[in-house]
Amino acid sequence: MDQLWIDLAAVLAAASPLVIAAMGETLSERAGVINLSLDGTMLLAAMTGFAVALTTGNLLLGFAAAALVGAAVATVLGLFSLTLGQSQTAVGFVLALLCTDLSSFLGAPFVRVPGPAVPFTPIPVLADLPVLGTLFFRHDPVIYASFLIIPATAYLLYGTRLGLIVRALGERPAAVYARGVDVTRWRYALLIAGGALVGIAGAAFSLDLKQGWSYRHTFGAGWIVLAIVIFGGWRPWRVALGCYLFAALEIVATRSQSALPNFPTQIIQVAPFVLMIFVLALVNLASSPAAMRRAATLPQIWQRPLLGAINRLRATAPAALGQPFERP
Amino acid sequence: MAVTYSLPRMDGMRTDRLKLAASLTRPMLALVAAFALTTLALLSTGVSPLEAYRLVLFGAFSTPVRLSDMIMLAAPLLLCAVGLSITFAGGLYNLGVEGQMIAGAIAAMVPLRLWPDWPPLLLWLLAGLSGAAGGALWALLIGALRQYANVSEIFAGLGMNFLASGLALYMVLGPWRRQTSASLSGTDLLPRDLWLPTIDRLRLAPAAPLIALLALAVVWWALTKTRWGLEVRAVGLNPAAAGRLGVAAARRMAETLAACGALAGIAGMLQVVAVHHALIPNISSGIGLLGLLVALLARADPRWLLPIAVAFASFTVGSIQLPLTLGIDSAIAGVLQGALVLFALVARARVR
Amino acid sequence: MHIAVENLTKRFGPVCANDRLTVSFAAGQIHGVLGENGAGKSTLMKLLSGYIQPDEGRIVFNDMPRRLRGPGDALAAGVGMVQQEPLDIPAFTVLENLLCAAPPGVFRSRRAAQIALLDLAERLGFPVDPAARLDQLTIGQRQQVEIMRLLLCGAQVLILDEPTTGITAAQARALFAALRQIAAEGRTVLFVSHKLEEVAELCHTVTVLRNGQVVPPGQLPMPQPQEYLLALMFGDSGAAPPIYRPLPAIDAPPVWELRNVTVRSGALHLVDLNHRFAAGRIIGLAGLDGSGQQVLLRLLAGQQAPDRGQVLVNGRDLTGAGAIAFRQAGVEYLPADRLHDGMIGALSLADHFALLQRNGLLVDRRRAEELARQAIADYQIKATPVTPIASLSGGNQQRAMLALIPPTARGILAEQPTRGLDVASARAIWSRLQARRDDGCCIIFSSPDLDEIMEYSDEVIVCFAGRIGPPIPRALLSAGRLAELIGGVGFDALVDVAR
Amino acid sequence: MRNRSVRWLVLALTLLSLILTACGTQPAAQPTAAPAAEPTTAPAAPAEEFTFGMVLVGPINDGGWNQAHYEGAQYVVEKVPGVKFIYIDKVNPADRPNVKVEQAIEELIGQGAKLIITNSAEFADGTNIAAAAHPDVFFIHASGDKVLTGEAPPNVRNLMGRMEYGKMIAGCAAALTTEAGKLAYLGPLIDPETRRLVNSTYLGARYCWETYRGRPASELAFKVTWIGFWFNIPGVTLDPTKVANDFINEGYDVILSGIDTTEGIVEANKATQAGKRVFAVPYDFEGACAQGEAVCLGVPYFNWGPDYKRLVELARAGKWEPAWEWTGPNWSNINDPDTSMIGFVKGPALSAENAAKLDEFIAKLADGSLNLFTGPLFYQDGTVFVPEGQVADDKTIWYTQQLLAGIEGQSAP
Repeated sequence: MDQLWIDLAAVLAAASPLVIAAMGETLSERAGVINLSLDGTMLLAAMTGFAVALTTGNLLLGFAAAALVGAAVATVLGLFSLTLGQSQTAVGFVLALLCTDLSSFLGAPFVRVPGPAVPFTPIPVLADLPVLGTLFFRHDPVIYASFLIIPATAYLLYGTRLGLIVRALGERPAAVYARGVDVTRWRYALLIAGGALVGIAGAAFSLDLKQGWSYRHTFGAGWIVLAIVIFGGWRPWRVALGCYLFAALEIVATRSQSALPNFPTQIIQVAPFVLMIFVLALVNLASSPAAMRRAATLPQIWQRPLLGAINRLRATAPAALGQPFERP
Repeated sequence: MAVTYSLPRMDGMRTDRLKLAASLTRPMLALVAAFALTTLALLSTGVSPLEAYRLVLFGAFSTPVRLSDMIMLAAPLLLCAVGLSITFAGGLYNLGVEGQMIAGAIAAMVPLRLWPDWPPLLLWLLAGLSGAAGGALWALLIGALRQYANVSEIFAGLGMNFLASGLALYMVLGPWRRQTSASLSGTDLLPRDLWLPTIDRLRLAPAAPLIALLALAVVWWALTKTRWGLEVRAVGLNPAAAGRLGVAAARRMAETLAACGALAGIAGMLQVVAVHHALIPNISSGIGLLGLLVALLARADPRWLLPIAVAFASFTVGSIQLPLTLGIDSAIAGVLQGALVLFALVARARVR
Repeated sequence: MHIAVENLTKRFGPVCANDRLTVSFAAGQIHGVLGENGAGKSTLMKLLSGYIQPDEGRIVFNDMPRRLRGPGDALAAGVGMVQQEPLDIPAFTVLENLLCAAPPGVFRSRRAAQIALLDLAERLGFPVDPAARLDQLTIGQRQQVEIMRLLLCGAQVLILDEPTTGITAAQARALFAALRQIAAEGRTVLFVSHKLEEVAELCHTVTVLRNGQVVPPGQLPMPQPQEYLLALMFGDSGAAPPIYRPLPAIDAPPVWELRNVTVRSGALHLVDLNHRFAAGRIIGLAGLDGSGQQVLLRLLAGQQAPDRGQVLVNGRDLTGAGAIAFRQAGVEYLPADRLHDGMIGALSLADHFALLQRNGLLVDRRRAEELARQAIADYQIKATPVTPIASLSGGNQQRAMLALIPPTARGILAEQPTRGLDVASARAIWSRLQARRDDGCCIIFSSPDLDEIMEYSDEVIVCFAGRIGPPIPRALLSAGRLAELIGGVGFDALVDVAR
Repeated sequence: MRNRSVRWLVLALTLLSLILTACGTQPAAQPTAAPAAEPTTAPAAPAEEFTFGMVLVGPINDGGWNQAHYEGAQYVVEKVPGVKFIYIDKVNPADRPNVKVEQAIEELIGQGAKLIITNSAEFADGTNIAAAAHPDVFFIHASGDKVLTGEAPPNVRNLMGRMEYGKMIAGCAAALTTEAGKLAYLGPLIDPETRRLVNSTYLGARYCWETYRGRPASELAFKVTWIGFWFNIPGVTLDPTKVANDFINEGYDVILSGIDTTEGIVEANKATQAGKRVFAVPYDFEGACAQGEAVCLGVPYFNWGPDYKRLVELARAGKWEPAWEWTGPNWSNINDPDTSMIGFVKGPALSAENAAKLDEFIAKLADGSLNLFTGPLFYQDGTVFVPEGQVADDKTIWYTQQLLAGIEGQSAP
């Protein structure tokens, strides 16, 4: 049993950068902007955060620099898409590649150099609780932050007036404009805030979970986060759950090697993304009109739970996601 | 993304000098901005940017071998970019091109491993067909996910990329692994006589660039002259309206994906029989993504694919000189390529 | 609040939508603003509520000139506008929608907002559930919510743009009562409409717009003789009496035939439809938004397959064959949103004709350009064969769309065929459609504009809450009766009689 | 109109590159075609500079395999006058996706290299191809065996160190220290070399477990997880950071590294700081303990310098013959930088008591009184590796087919 708690705690820890980045992306997508540059941003921020922390010897400065990089890339994306009206997808994609190469180029001197790391800081008293202590209170500040940011994001989106504006920006910006809100400025603000979180997530890799810097250090994490946000239906708790599932699957990949003597377990790494797309496709298929029509012919006893499950799994994207805002 | 084709002009010559000047200024500004950003990065490493640019921009032309290395990189790059220009015309972001290349490479390996004793010519043909089919199939899966399961082609494509690299890892570590070892470095080399005829001193397989150029010509012709091409463009611009006018929109989209996948698959096949002579996990080597940049910069107009693909391939090959001569990382080529596309996007923006 | 405009001018390209308007609206009254489509009513209201800015002239609230840079400015100054389709957030609940970006200090808490809302709803006679999601409500209910939101956010002037379009008769009555109450409380109501009866019933004053100008200058007190107002609205050219023509008996097989068709679309169930749509008729589909017209059109266009029953086109069973097969059988579908669903903005007319080619590997560009030139001449389209469609005006786009209908078409389905067109363009479009009818086409169109339905239909089909009424010959129908039917009054009886 | 902007862009680019070409074609471009005179005829005058090049699979500062090679080359530059060293590192499909070994070698030869060292088993084919194309250049393929199998051109030599001894010492140190009796081995890819190194580690561990700790072999858990390559390639290999963490979470308290990089010791160090007690034995590079002094039991390392110096001098003198060399430690002082190919530095985490036992173990290996490759030894599937009473010869060890019985992990026979 203890092994289970230890493993779960490891999952919670391993997912922390993903959680932070996914919350950032959730914020900007909720406001209607897709930040497709995530993978590149995270790499560039991870590199910058590590380099700054290494040269200044100050971890906080490292995280600040990473946040700044994330915010800066988001600003560029905003400038090109929100102000200059280019496709968010195209700009985001190009930025993803550009930042990846920029991180490789500028980060060359820091490759595999030992550097500072976020210290382990168990929370006194709480850390000694049975089970709970292991799960939640024997980590470091970055991981605690990843725990806190989930309810914080959920509260922001669903519990505050600010959240109403954020969600409305992604659903119907024209209505927000009619209420006297500067849509573009607000979208910038959320995109940049989300970008800063993505940057911090990058630094969480290089300064904490995967200490140091190497080529494409966090490679693929950004794309996975993008998929998780969709998988999570743009709802913070579900998105977080997606991150934890992903981390759990990764542990399976390393664990299963001895158990499967003739199976190359390396390929299990690709499974989470594929699985996510697969589940997404299944849910979409199940909620298609044709499938709904078929479901309606089922006996009542089956219909209710089935439709309920589909509805719960279904993820509706913010209605104005990725669309440019034109004044009505 | 709006892919716009200029239509043949019937209203005579344009002599509007102001417009000409304006159309010149914007790309020049984009160019300057891209180089400014790259220069900034270069300056941060303390090397002479001019020296670095000299190597990146023409390093690939300095010796015959480098030139042929560039050609061998430009060939699959052009194939991918040509394929992507079809999907762009059809209004799709085929981010799955990397996976299609991998799928093509794996499929191409099948006949080569099954019947290594057959006449090479037949085998190459089979490998090409099977590679194209593999890539097309991989692309059609994206189309199916988009069409029936409402998954955006961007994420379906990314998912299929992951799946393809998983498959490649499996083949390399599993059924096709080297004798008594399990390394991700790749399968055993193909028998020498199955390599595409190669000029050894140059590592140049002339068939590769020829295939790419042929693909370019066919696709250019198909997109601009045929009814199919017009229909594809119409679907890309407005699928609903094209459907109303009697174009089978869903079908055309599937066809563009399949065509792109087939070309990417052939690119993967070339990586196997002409470049690596084995299946390696990273057989696509990021060429597909680079192809997306090429296609974005060419704005899906086939005429500009060749010069841009050659330019980008030569940056990549030329940049290998950087770590050797200046001790800096070669990724600066990617920075330059990305910056060019990024600022070119802006140069096209309508300022509001 | 007293509001006025002085010499207000707004141009869109060459069109002067508002031409030196000077008029003022006193507080505590309901002011009607009348005018036909395109007279400049909407422009004036958008100027007053900050959505657009004037080129010349000024807007004065309580004797203070104001510059409105956006709707937020207008609302802060006390002017709120209810759009035809309320600008709310469908995914939100009523309460969330109320709280979203509310001016600071208006609602101290969620609870306070809910109490204020229920209180106001009680006063105005609007039933409302604060926890209901807006996308589950009818347009009429959403309009009520929007009115209450604006009032709670401090609107002293309420502008309503064609508020009775798309709502039930009962909702309209409730709306009028509420507006009277609002005016009685000292606020100003601007009621924009082109329906004389409504203005006559509700308003204290009326302002008539024609061609962007106020005629005669200034407000008129109500009541006014109806003929006088009509003359002001339409000038001398208008009010040409519609020509009724007897419907010829037709032997040809019907263009469409529906046999026991049942179809589901979202919340709508169209059950057991049996209809024959004869050639040589123009059939108008009337009904509130989302009553079933759209589904019927999609069904007839082959875009939606029925769950049960058969759809026959020209006597051939095409059930479930898909839109392309319907098109090949001679069915043409003209969507309301021309650039969104109808044509490809970046392509030219010649390209569109090329797209219609079905033979050969290559595009026959010469033939396409020839056809385009022909169409330009025939339909008086202001364009060259190679001008991108997007750069054409709305009227020319609609003409181009008509020109693209192949001569072999037997049935034309037109969704709001004159949406957004000026009067002259609309007439031109209708004369083309009538010519098609006379050539033996069956034309089915939907329109939210009852006047248009009354003027151009040979037969009218009323849709109500997902039920499709029997075709009624135009000659047997009056405007008042049609309005009742749309609201469901006497609809059951009509269906029973038909049976 | 949009096309026009592209057109201008391309035109401007072409122009710019033309200008740059015109400005500075001369210096860098050195024809790859073989230089006219020299090679094989030995240039006796040491005044003339001799250039040797190295193609490395990973970065030169990886704290492991590649850094060891790089330091070896630096040793040569220090000790031999008139020698110039050039290199290309990170030659692998992940770091340089479009560069092949042949191409990298080509570039080095273009810069004047007369001797090329390639340092990865993966480079075997590429090295042979390049060697065939440049018969006038000498090649050392480190860790390869193509000379032994007869597939290599005559200008190629193979060189490898007998790390088996280093690994045995490492295993012994681990077995002496472990409290849980659970040793984890962070494996690279599976091939004969890595199998024999894992087996050696296990043999050393088992011997010391039984001999010095007096516990039965059945109580010693020894697990290998292979990441799939010499170092982490994101998305391709398993992530060694995660694998190491997983070992720790499963209760393994010594992580022995077999990969080129240092994730094992870094994670062990992190876990120890987080209150656990985990030790590590890094690999390859003498200075690898620096990544986590507090948990380092010691490091078995390669000292390529002396052999490279010898071979560079040989090449310079033109006295080159194909050879397959497998160099052992200098048993009189395994840490002698000028003579011993294989060494072991004890780490700060090794207790004095255990250090003494380890020295005893090393002494037994040195005087030949202990040969751990003595039968009976069995493979995982029960087949015989070394029959009872026999001692495995070099070829049997070199071509180890499977992991030994008692080891948990994939063998990929």
